[in-house]
Amino acid sequence: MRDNPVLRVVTKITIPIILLFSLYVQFHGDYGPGGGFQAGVIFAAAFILYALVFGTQAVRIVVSPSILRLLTASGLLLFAGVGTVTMLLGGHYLDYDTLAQNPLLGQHLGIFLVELGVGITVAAVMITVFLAFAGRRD
Amino acid sequence: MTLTQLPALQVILPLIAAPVCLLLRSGRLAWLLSILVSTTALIIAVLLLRLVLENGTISYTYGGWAAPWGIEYRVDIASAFVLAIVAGISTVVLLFSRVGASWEIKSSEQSLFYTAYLLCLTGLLGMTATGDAFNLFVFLEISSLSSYVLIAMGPDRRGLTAAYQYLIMGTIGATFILIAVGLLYMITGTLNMTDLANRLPALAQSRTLRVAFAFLTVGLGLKLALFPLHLWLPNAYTYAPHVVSAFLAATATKVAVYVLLRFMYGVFGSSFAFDSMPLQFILMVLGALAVLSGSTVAVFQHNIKRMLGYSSVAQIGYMILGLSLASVSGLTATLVHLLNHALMKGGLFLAVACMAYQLGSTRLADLAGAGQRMPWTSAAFVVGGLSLIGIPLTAGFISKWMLVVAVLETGWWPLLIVIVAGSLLAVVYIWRVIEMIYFRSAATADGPAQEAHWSLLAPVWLLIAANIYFGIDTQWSVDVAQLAAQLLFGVHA
Amino acid sequence: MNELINIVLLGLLVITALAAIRLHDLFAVTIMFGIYSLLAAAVFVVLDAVDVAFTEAAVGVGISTILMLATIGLVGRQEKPPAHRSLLPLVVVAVTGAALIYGTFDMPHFAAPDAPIQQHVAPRYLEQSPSEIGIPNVVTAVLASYRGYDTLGELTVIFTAGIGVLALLGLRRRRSRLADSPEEEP
Amino acid sequence: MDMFALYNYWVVIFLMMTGFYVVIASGNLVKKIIGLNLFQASVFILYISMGKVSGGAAPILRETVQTYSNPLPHVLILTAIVVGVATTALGLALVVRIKEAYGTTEEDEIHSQDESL
Repeated sequence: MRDNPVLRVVTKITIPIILLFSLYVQFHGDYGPGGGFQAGVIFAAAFILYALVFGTQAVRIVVSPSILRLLTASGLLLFAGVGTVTMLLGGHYLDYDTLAQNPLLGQHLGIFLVELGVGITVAAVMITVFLAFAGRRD
Repeated sequence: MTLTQLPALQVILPLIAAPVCLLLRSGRLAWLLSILVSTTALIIAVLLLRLVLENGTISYTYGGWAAPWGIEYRVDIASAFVLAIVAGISTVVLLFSRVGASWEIKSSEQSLFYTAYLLCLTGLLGMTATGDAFNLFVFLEISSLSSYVLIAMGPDRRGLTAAYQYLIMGTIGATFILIAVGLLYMITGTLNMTDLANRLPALAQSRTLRVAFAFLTVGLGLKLALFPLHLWLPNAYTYAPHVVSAFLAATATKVAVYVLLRFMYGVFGSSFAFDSMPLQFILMVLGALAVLSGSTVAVFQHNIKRMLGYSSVAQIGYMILGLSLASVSGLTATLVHLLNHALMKGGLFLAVACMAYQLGSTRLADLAGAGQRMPWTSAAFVVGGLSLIGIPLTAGFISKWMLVVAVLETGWWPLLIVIVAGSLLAVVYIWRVIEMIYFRSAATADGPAQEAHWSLLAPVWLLIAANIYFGIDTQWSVDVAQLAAQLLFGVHA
Repeated sequence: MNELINIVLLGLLVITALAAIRLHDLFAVTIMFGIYSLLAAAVFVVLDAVDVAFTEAAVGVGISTILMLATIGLVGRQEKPPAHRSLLPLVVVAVTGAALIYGTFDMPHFAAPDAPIQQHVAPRYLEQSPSEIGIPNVVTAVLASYRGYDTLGELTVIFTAGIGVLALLGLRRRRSRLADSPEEEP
Repeated sequence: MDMFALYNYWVVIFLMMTGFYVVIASGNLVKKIIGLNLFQASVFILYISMGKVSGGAAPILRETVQTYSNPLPHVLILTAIVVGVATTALGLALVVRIKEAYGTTEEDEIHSQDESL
């Protein structure tokens, strides 16, 4: 499959579009369908496509196992961290109202960060899982 | 301020520690973090228990959104009691695993192991504390998925099939619970357990409610290994790493029992559960069958861990019997046995782990002569076994006694035969082990197998000592269980 | 019109599910599952659940199907036909299904606006979220704020799965030969 | 009309049961996992069905729309979908390891191998 020039070219054109779309889904989830989870899956799909066409080794060069591990943990830490911050600011866990003077602004900020955390961990886990399965072939 | 945040901290702390643990490269550091977090969780649980005993039930709303719009944690005496059991057992097992897990788990996988362990702790604590039916499902899945991982980390390939079998049955159970929660939501419009409890009495005649009740019971029955839905349990306990067997045997099924009784008494209400539905009959029959069949099968096992697994099926039967009596005394017996069984099974599995490390096997035949070579471990096993049988001055006696009292009080005296028969069978299977370790000499005395390291023995004896302590000084455990049972009953009295 | 589409889609779902039972080629079963997910996503659109449809399409048709194909690539695509047919599963399924059907008779009717589910809890999300959260997508508002803690739990579940796959399969194994696409093998 | 009022649920129940049947009747480890997915996907349809309001629209607030479908089941099912894929990934990883350890993914063959030990 790696020798097929059409596939290679099309993949190289498509991947930036997929990545861009995932960012749109990530940050437009407040207004339309979508959010961190869907964005994370789509983001991972770009890497999976890349792995299918150029091989998993090529993906490992872009994201090494230790980076994936770091990202997997950091998304969850970001989400849980937002909750901890709201707790330290005197609110209940995940009470975004405390994040800014204006409760609405606080909600927006909280939801933005939380969705970002979801997106990061989901993308990292999906890529990890795919690479783990693909790497199992003898 | 901090005190009001305790219910959240109880669950959030291990949850945050899990991703941190993943990033730690060294197994030793991961262990250190885990034990710190688990000890803190234990302190929080004890504080919570004191708080609820003094001031009554605590409600905590996530995101500051009032229930039923937001998610509520509801800690009452019963849940604080279970939280303390889970956090306590987790801490003792972690004390044990500093050395134990380093022998069982590859050093490259240790931080993954402790991450999964913390996640399992998170899930179990979350299931206990939550007051929201859907949130329960989410934390149930956290604890389930992490326990599949922990079981699959066992050295034997059969750990993989045991984990797979558990995954299939566990997911069927979780899906049944999901269906039940959906049906409850459909007819009431709420997911909050307290809100559900207020709205369900008006719907007592609804056929949809009956089906929801049935699905919830079956789903939780799969999780708590209620006979005949226990098929996953013996394999899972046998082939998991020894520390994992100890942790899961002492906590996972207990939490599921607690969730069942919380739904029966705190959500559906005892009048619906026992008057409109034939629950009493079903639970009584299944509980009795669990005691008899679990104990009988245990007698014929050649693997000591599998024997303890079947014994767990029987012990869960006792808890279900107490639950089925639909009386404060029966419920008290169940809650006391929740604690006592956690202490005895935790201690027994850890003692077996010591033998397995020193002798290299958990087959009964390979333990011959262990009494001379490992006197302290063997003695611990004997005391734990006596507690399992229900000999006076051990914790096991107290829970059996309370169950007998409850049975007599409610007039279901045929159950006495079941309880006595279960104890007699326990004498038989514990005796088989005692005979093997004290009265047979080792077939192959190769190598000077000797007593386990003190850092392994200390946690074992901690749990065994607790068995004796709670067998003599019953004031605390029985009082708390009784208060908790009264509170659970009072909801719909 | 919507009802008609719904009926047709549900009919197709039934056909696909039955096909999945009958087939013994796991590759075909997986494709059936992919189709099933896609149809389910279409049902979700008809039932106004656009966010869920999006997710089902990405997860069911995408990730789950890819993982299944990858697994089949590793373990083989042929299911051994059962040596003996047991009646027990059929009985269990029939009893479970009958219980659920029994339960439907007291259910609020499909799409009824006066069902309890539309009267309690949910109206507040629709009415108050503009002033309390201030974003138009109510699903996101509930997901991330009102029931944000569930979402934290959900993320923890995904995290657990990641840990589990790392523990079971690992990432460290370097191969001299680059891995091919998993679809090619079957 | 009364028949139609519940028809939707009956079909969904049938779908759930086909998935459930695949899980408990199949002897192949991969097919069991696929069955679980079918079972759960059907439960998702049950949830989404109960949130539908006739004449309602997707719960994304707009000036022009008065009636919306219930957003809460959507939120719950988003969570459940994620839980489902997590279970699938873990289950399939176990299947891969089992295949490596036993050389088969048929339940009865695995069973007979363990018996002979």
